[in-house]
Amino acid sequence: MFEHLPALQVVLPLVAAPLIVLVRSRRFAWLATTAVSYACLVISVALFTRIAANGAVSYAIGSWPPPWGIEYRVDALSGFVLVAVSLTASFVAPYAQRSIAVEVSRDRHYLIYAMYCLCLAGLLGITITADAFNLFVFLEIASLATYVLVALGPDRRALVAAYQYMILGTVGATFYVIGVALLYLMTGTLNLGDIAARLQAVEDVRPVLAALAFITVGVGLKLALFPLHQWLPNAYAYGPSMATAFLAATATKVSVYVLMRYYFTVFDPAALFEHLPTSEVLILLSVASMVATSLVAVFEPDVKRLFAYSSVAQIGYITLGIGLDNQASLTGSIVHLLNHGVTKGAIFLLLGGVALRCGAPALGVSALAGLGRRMPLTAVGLVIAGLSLIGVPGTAGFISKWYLILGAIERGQWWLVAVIAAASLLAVAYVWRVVEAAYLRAPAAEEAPREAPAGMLAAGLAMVLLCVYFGLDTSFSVGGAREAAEFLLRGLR
Amino acid sequence: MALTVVAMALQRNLFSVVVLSSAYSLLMATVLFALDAADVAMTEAAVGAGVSMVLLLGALALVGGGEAKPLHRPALPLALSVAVGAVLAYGLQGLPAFSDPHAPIHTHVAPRYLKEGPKETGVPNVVTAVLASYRGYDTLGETIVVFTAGAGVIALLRRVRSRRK
Amino acid sequence: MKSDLILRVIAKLLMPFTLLFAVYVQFHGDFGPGGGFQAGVIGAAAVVFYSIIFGLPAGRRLAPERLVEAMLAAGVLLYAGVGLAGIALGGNYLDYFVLGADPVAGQHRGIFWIEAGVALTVAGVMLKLFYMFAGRSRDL
Amino acid sequence: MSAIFDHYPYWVTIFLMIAGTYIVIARGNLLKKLIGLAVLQTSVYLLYIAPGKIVGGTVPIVAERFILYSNPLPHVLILTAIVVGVATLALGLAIVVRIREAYGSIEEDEILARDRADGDRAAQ
Repeated sequence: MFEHLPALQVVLPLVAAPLIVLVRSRRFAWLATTAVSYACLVISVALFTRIAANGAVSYAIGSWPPPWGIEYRVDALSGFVLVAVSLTASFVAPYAQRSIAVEVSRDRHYLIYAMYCLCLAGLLGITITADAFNLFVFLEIASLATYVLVALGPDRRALVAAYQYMILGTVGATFYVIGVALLYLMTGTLNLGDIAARLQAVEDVRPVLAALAFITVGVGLKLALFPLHQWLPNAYAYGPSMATAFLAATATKVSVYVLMRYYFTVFDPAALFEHLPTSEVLILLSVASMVATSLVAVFEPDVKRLFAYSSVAQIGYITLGIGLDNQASLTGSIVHLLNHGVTKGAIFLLLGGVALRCGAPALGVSALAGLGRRMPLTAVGLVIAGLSLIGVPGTAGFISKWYLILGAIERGQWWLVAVIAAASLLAVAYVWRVVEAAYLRAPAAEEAPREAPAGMLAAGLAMVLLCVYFGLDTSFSVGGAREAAEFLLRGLR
Repeated sequence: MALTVVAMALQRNLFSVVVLSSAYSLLMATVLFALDAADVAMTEAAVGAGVSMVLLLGALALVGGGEAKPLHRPALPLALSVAVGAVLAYGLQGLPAFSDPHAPIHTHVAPRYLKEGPKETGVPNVVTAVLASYRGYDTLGETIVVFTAGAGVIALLRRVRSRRK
Repeated sequence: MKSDLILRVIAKLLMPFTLLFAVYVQFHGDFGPGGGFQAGVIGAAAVVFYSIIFGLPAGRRLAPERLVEAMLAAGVLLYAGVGLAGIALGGNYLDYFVLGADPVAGQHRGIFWIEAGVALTVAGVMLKLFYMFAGRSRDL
Repeated sequence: MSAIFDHYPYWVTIFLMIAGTYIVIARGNLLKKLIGLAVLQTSVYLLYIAPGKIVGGTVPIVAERFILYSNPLPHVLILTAIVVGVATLALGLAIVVRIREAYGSIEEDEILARDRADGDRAAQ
């Protein structure tokens, strides 16, 4: 059974979705979703420990040897991302039950669970596959499911948000396919490892450069790389809470993973970073994103949009680490995939509870007034997650920023240290607005304290605890990320 | 085919655009068949001219096939799309020439499908053999995509009873 | 269009042939162009054609919504199930070699069933899409 | 000169891609944007299929009479791409229909104006 884990990792949620549609029962749908999410977590942890001991695992689907068949491959990096994705899923699934009950009409419940399973399967499939075209297919599964999830949000603006997301997402996916076409025409293969090996023999680099451009822009659209982030704030702000939390914690992160995978294991990283201005472009875009979108967040009236803009800024940190291209910075990037996912997941899970109690789909900062008294536990959770967002020592956010700063110093880029500090100050500014509203402003109407429903609150607070845990015990997070960074840098050099 | 697309871009009556897009699909199918892609041509004809057309007309009936508004500033989008095209043109310059039998795609991976495919799978239509067996997992993904779209449309368009009350 | 006698007769006559053509495309996929996807589209087209001529309620009686929804899930399950059968019989996921007495027979069996799954899902989705878009216009 | 003729199918691809991207970006009508998206997706078909053709080759259905076949792999990939394209179109149309019901319009600028009006009302 053990050798089939890579296939089961993706197939389990994939099979759960049609089962849910077949049975059509809300209760079954929730049970199946939760069971599958936990099973995925167990499988990913099992795979992770196995590759830590024995090295990368390869799985030939249909028993056709790659490159003729499709290969699944779990290595230090994809194993780490698998754990990060299924970890979030295992918190969101139990949370979903109450959250969906309020936000979505009853006869659509089973469908939203099916979409969630498909989205999870798609993201895991993107991560684990070693085939360029298979990656596109799973990208589309995840994306289509995401569009539906966002469109089912409680506000009518969710529809427009989903539409815009869909247009840009499909353009991104099409660009990705064009990039893959160019690579395929030059190498004759679709297996990522095989492409990498055969690219070295390619003489005419023009198609490869164009492929690089198309894949970067295509994946950049998906991961909301500044300035391609316009779809993100609305999609996050108007989708259902559980969808927002799940997407914020996983979807963009998986796209960043795809970018890393192409940069370091498919294209020749030596040429990429030494002969091309990749580093400079990535660093400039990241800095622009960190400063500009943080500034927008400081003045944004809607809380969910505020944190959505902050997500774009945080993605800037991750791409900055890729641009710096050294051991410390990549460790920071990869660990930030996990840490920021946990932090943002916690924030959006808690905000879902607040939105539920406030009864309004759009959540202005003023709606948080007196939250410290009305929902004391939620407010404390938000503050701790906020501290992690800023990067205060003792929280997960600090760890990733620490490694990024080390990476910047190693490259001798002192000005980047200043930029990271400045962006963190901006984070202080926007998190402070939430804190100020929650503790220093009186609530609009005096009412008895009333927390979010137990299931939602517990999931949110558990994720907050995880933020603190990853800030204190870094053996898994930094340990895994360091392995992954070493793997990337070893790549082709 | 190019003319049809230009007409589609310029035409503002939505109904004409839908009909033009269907004609475009049929032309595309013809070109694909000329390029030996029989399966693809058949699918493109069925999907592009058939399914898409029905879907578009159905949606058009629901949203009203009025005139689309004229453009305000066509210069910037045009520049952007031409820039994208230029990148592609740059990349395509380095590709092997049309119908070059020594191009990598003809010498790597594919020969095994053509040589061994019928023996290994017992299916003489190599496209089917690759689709269903060698890359069967892609086809599973494709089926799931169709399923996702179907379930998604149900979720979006199902009439909500509670809302009416 | 419900009242047009010629249309009604032709529609009734064409139905079995369209469905037969769908079956032909399904099983001839091994030798000529075609396969599960195309067969599913053609099969669905037959029912769509029928509903256009005889009205949506008649079409819904022919292929009830519940059945159609079950079809789209069942097809995917069939496909994924073939894959799991591969694991159960000692191969990898989607391994057809282990499905039959000798590898080629196994391949045949595997391809047959997954094509059936594809056709089922595609026909289900296409019909469902038609019902959804056509059914909605009535109450607007 | 030969550079142009050797790559003739590619020029068609480039033209279709420019046209598709242009329709998507420039047109404000939601339905028309979707059609533009479809054109953009079809432009990819030629990019894959055309290089797979070998002059003198035939449809990749193996029979005794033929020895030269066109490459089957791109055909398989594009079959998948076509299906993905129509799935996206169906979903997009469903969203457009819902938008039309919620806003009474499918012009991008009108919808955004209505949202802005809502926001102003909420702020007051």
